[in-house]
Amino acid sequence: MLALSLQFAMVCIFVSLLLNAWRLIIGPETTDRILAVDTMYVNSVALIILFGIYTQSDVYFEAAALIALLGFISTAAFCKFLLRGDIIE
Amino acid sequence: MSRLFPMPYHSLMLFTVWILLNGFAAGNLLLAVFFAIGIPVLVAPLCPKEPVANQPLKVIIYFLRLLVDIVKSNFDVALRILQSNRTLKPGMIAYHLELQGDLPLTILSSTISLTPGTLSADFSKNKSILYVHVLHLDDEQAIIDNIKNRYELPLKEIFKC
Amino acid sequence: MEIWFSVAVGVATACGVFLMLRAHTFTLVLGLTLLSYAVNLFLFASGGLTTDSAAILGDKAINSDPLPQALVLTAIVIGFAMTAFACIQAMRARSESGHDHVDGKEQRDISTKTETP
Amino acid sequence: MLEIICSILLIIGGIFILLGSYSMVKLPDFYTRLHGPTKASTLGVGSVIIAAIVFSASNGGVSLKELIILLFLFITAPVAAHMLAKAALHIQVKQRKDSVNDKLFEQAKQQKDRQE
Amino acid sequence: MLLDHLAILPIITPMLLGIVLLFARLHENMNSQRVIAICGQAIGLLIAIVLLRTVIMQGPIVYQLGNWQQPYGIALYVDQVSALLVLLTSLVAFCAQIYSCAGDDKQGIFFHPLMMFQVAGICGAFLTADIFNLFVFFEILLMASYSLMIHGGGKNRVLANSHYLFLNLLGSSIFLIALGTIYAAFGTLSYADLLLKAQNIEGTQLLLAQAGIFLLFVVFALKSAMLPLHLWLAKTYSATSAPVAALFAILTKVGLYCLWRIHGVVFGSGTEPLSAPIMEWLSPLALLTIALAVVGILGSKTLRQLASYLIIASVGSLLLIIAQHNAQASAAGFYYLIHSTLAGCAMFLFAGIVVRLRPKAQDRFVSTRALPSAGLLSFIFLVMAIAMIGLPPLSGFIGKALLLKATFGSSWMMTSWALILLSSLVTLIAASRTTSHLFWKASGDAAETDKVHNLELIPLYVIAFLLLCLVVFANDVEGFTQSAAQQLHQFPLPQMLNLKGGQ
Amino acid sequence: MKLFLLCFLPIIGVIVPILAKGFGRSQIAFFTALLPSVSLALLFSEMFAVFDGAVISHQIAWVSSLGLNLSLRLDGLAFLFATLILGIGLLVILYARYYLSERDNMSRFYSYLILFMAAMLGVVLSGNLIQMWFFWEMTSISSFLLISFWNHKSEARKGARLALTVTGFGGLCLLAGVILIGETVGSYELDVVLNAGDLIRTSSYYPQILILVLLGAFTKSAQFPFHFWLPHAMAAPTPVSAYLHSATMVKAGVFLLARLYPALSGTDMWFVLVTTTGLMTLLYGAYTAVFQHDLKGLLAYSTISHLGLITLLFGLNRDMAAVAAVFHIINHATFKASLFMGAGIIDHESGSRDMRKLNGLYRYMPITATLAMVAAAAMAGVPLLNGFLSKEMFFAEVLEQRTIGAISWLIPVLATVGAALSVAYSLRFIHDVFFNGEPRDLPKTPHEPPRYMRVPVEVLVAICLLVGAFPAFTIGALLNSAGQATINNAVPEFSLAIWHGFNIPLLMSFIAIVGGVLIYMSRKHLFRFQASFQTINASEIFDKVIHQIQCGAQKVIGWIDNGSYQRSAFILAAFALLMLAIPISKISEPLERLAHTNVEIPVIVGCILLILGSIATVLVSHQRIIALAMLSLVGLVVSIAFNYYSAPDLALTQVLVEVVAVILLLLTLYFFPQTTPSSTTGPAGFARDILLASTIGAVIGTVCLLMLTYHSESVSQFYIDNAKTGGGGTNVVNVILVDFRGFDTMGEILVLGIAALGIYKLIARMRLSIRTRDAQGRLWSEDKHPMILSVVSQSLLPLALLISAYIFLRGHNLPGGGFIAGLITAVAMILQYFAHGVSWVIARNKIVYQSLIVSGLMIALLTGMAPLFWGYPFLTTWFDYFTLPVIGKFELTSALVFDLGVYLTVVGSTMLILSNLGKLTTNQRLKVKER
Ligand code: NA
Ligand code: NA
Repeated sequence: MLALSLQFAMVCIFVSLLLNAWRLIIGPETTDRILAVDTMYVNSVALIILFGIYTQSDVYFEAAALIALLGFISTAAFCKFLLRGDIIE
Repeated sequence: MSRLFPMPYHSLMLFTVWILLNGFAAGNLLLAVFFAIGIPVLVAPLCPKEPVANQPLKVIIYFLRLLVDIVKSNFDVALRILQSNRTLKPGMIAYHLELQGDLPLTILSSTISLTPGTLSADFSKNKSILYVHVLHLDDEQAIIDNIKNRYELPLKEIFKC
Repeated sequence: MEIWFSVAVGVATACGVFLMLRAHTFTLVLGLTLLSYAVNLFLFASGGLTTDSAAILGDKAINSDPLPQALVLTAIVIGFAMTAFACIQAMRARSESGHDHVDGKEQRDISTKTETP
Repeated sequence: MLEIICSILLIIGGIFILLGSYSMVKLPDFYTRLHGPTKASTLGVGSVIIAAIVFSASNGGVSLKELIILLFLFITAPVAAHMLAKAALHIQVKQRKDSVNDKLFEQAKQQKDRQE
Repeated sequence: MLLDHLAILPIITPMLLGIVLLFARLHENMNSQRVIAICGQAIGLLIAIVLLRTVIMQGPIVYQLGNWQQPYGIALYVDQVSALLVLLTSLVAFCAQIYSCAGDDKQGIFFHPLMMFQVAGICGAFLTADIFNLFVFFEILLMASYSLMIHGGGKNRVLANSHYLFLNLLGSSIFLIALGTIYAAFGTLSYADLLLKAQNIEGTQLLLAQAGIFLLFVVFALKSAMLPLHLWLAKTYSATSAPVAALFAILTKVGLYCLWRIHGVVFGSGTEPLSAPIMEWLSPLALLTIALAVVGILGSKTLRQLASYLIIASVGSLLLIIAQHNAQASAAGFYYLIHSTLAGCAMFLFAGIVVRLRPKAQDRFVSTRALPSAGLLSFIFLVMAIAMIGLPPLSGFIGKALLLKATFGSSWMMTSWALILLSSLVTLIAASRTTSHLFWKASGDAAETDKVHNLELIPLYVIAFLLLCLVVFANDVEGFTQSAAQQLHQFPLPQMLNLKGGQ
Repeated sequence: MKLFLLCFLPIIGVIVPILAKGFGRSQIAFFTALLPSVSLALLFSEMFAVFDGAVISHQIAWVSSLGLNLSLRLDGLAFLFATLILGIGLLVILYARYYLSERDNMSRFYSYLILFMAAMLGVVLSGNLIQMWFFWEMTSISSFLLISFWNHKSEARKGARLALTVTGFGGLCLLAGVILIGETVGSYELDVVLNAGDLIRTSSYYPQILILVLLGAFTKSAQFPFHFWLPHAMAAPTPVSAYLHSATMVKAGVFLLARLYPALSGTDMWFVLVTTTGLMTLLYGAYTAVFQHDLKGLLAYSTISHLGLITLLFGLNRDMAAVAAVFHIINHATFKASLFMGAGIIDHESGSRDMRKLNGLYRYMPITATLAMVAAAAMAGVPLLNGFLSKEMFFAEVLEQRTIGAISWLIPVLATVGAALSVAYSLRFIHDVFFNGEPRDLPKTPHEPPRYMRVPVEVLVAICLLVGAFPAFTIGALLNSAGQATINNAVPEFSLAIWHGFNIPLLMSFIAIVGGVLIYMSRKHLFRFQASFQTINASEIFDKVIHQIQCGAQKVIGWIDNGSYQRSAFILAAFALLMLAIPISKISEPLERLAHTNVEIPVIVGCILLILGSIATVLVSHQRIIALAMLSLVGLVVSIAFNYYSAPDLALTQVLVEVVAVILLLLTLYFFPQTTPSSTTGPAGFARDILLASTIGAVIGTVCLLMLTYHSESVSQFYIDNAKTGGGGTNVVNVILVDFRGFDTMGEILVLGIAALGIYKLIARMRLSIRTRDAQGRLWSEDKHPMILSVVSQSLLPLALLISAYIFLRGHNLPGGGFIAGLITAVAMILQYFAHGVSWVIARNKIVYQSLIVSGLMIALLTGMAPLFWGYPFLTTWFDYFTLPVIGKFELTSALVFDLGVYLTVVGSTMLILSNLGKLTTNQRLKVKER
């Protein structure tokens, strides 16, 4: 039961990741690609948590936490680049 | 007092986060307190004084409401997405703000963005208008009222501005 | 499964090397980054691939090899330092020569004319 | 019991994450696509995290530390979305022809203080 | 108390001093920096001498870092060879440091600390007995060299550095891949353990091992500027500032040392050595390298380019020695190595003076107005040229003769001799041309404005003196290199592996 | 001992003139002459011993492994040469005193001269072949210095370079030959070598040895076709010509022939090579000499021809011939030196050396003229003069040889022709200069030289006369011992009488003299005939050739090293591929069987993503910003992969490095074109690179697969076993980093620190234009710091710090550690920078990142050094467990301090890099005091 749903969730996430990659590659806008990467970050957070459940260990927790906390920075940096060119001014 | 706790809410957050991370033990409590006090003092110069929200109850209510809305709107947006794109009526609305102050505005815009279906796109220069992109815009006024009543006014009360 | 991993590493390496063979500094930096990803994976693989046995002493038995992990960590750090330096070097070269061709295009034999500041 | 809740939460989470990404492929223009990930980040990841908590409760020691991830996401995700929207407006990413209040996009780009 | 830790001192002393030199107050004040730097190098020299002496007296030292026993921890292994190279490094660094104080160090920031770190890196590479640690020290010395390379700025330096940097980055990646393969094959990183495990392997392990070893060969070939991987050297060395180039004179020797130690001994011993297939390539490659150097020496347009190709020539000769793969040849090689390193260092320093004195023409072989104190300079140049060509009375001729003897009766003997002598001849031609262009043929008298700085000359005198000593005490030096070669070719496995760590 | 004094006094003498600089010219000359005179005295004190055939030798071991000893050996031959060198040397010193003008730097000249003298002595007294070569090369160097003494003159420079190149070439050949001899014989000691003649002649290396040694000798002695440097060496001051280029240095070659005569001679090869060379040189030199207009030119070519004669004699493989050769060496030295000095006097006093201007000088300088005429007569081989005797012997010997059978008569005939020619040019020297009408437009009116300038000439001429008149009495003993030493055997019976009765040699002499006179009579026609050939100037040709070679070399070098990075990179990659190909090609079993077959969806998805990402990065690499997006996908996948394969520490590090890298690359990209221009490499190059890259990829993939399917037992189990007990931590990876292999980490943070410094250095001089519009020409948005970003980043900072503290503290036991913590802090700080701007942060943040780095490195290093004071090795760690009332049990470990150092360094470096990079566009931009 649990294992099944776990695998279902995982498959969902894998499919999502592939969909994101698809969007990343076809674009068309630069923002589309950035959005795709950002989404992949979020999805990977979920994925890592699922690993945690799957392996019944919490050594993976920090990775998820860090991605959640700092993953957006690269997205923000990309956007800042588009907005101002110079991201630190 | 304010030198010891330049950012009381942060201190609280830090304390809880530390406890959550390390579990509840004597040593951890000590460390938690240490960090809860130390870090804000350390970063105080980088963080200007934050407007104090002095109705903790309202804060909690607001937060719960947000959660409920998120769940609710998640479902109907989900349905919306499963329909064909043709039925979709995306659009932009200009939301006239009464709220002021960076933190409250940030919270508002984050709230709007967090609830599926709406997305705070940009502020006007003097922060009098918040441009909001809506996934399915059939009744503009309804959305505006919704935002005003459910989020903006409560925030005004919380932050007294 | 190893075959998939190997193919991935191989492709990443190929792409990285290809970019490292280009002529524009920024592309080279891209290539360098990509290549170091591939290399780190390769070095990591030298200890074998094991799932669900992090090298943390605890209830679980460890059958993963911690040494390559430590090596890769060092490699990542050094790689980061190198990438950073390469970036700035590229910028400096551009600021000196006016364009981002790695040879500084028109100028060929460096040793013949060296100006000191 | 807990297992069942956990499983349900996992399934919901999975579905919503998938929906988020699916919408990102499906929806017509960038601004609408931008709505997609919010689901992933909110309900999707949210329920997965709660599932994790429930699960940890199901084998004894309940640890709430996964909540921290949720907290982080809730703080950062909107910013990312906001910045993306801002950037898109700035580089004049085309909205769908039949978008409502078409001209507002232009105004938003210029951060007009009053709407004509 | 420090004497027990002699082995580590050549590495941590410069590190420490480099860090000290970075303290804000210090690195404001140039004079104190110079004092510390020079004293530091002097101390380094002292340590190196003591280390060498100790090794000669008491035999090789194995220093187990962190008190972890081999092969689990990292160990330093100091035998006469590594001690000798450390001493050479300190010598060259000392000279370069003194020279730099004539003004080169003011042309940019962090010069002295970077020199220190460079030295630390080089010494580390010579002393370590752990192949991954070797990588780390390579990176240290490379990082320092990238930073020193652009010292003083200027378009050509920066562009040359791009070339040098990206090439070596590629090299570092190859190094890592090699290390991964080697670890996969042997499951260990310590020289001693590798040597032990390399004795009897077959099948997949053999393939992996050789893949790794051959890749490693590429890395060292790049570092030592072996043909066809020499292209970076002339460009880099002739673009950078004199003291840096002088210090770089030892840099190529790092690659050579690694070939000597790792491919020659660690993977080069036993009935059928793992590195054998590569070592067969070494002789022709070495000869090609010399041949190219010959062309380069003839074709070089500037003094620094000439010096660079002389370096390449010496690299070729040493590769030829390494290829002989026996103690007798190695002994000759070490003598030649000492000589060529010092001479090369001197050449670059001298070129620096010329460049400074001829702001326009620099060191191009065109006659300009007479140099200030041309007599002295031409005399110094003559001395160095004599050393470089391999004419008496300086050590060059002994090195040459030893090279010839070492290659006597080897396959490729005739080619080797022809090329070695040819390189001398073209050096002679180039040198005489240089003398006549730079010092004799002059249009107009010298400008009174700038004159030769004493700090620039001292290192040259020191080196000239040393080269003379190499001749006078040739027998002792030879005796030393003999025993060093013996030590190199018999790696004391038991001594390393049977040491117990404290933990 | 005496020998050493004899040899080394002149060496010391080199500095005497320099010390005597202050004194007057005569004093300098006097002081210079002192030591050589002492040597000469010492030499003569050994005379009788030597004449009795004793060989005085003395050795000191020097470089045993090289077989090089300080070994001196005085026998007849050496004695003869030593006498010439010292004797004529002293005369030249005296002569030069008057020859050099006030403008010339006399002490420099003298020290060069003495240097040469010492070197030459060394050559002749050497008892060890390598030592002989040592001094041999010294003579080349000193002659280079002497020829170029007037280096402001172009011909002096050219002549010097020419001489050095030719003789240097010979010297190198000689070295090779000598070493071959040594390796064949097993010793370089002359005594051994001279008695090992048969061994050498039979060894397989004999041809090489002979050719190499002869090359050495012939180049030095200006034998055809290596003669061409000698005439140009005449650019040297005349004393030098007299000393080096007639009496001594050019004799070094024939000395070598004499010295190694016992070891090498006696084979047909020797006969053919040496005789032919000698004969050709004899004829060529004599013929050319006739047509010289320059006095010194004439003498130079005559020297060449006489050297040819001597060589020819050695070539005949007859002991008596060798003796004759030695005899002629003596004679030639005396008369030729005096002739040169005479020529010098004429030049000095009349200001010209052109025989077309010089006429009838007899009336102006009768004494000098007489002396010169006597010497010239000796050169021509007129009876009652020494030249005549050796000439007679020469004729006798060429008549005796029979080696080439039927055509043996050829040699005597040609010899006679040569003799006739020498008579002709001698006659010309006398008649053309001292008689033959009046001098034509000379710079000054000629007159006798100062008294003492003539003395050396007088002495030498006297010798000519004495030897000519009383040969047996004057020269017999010397010649005997020298000849004995040369042939290493008892000298065959010979008589040094002036009159042997009417015989063929006498006839030949007669023919020669008559022929010579006839030739001189008919010079008008001959000159016209000769004028029909254009004269070739060796030094110009040499210059041209050298120049051609250099241009060629430059072309080749330019072609090989065209300064293109792409070429170097390609070669490197190709070389690496080649190296890998060797073992990989040996893989026997098909790879499919190597691969395990279980299917894991995560891995497949991950690999697909990785492959997509990599390929996409390449495909869009020209649109740089998009390429960055692709790259960050790859980075994400890699970090997830690390997580999946149970390496949490790596995953954390990777994520953070990824973020920093993206920021870094974006900062960089701002200053770069947004798109890569269409590459300079054509489609061919493109295809080539693709091929190479993909092959490398394939090979690396294969190796990777090999690694994954092969498992060697590794040292790792030790770490797992000892992490807790020995390292005091449960996170094995971290324990390895800070303890087992802490030295790597030490180095790694040093690299980071150096990188930061280097980058600072790079930025310090950087001048870059700031773009006001983006690639599509849009103005930048006015909203510098989006409000939401600023607010959120502020509230994130404390959280991030908390997390990094958390990660740092647990690092030793759970995933984390100083490096990761440092990166978290740094990233959070950077976030402040780009949320609020540089000036905002700088105004509020007083941390000096450089000092962070310094303190970090310092802490790490000192933690490593601390154990030294307890006698433990560098980086030995310490840890212990404590219990406190409230807190409970906790651990303290030195590794944590080390990790703190790592933390600080990482924060410092990252911030130093990124903040300065950010500053570039602001008014905060870094300005470095140019000291
Ligand atoms: Na949203
Ligand atoms: Na929303």
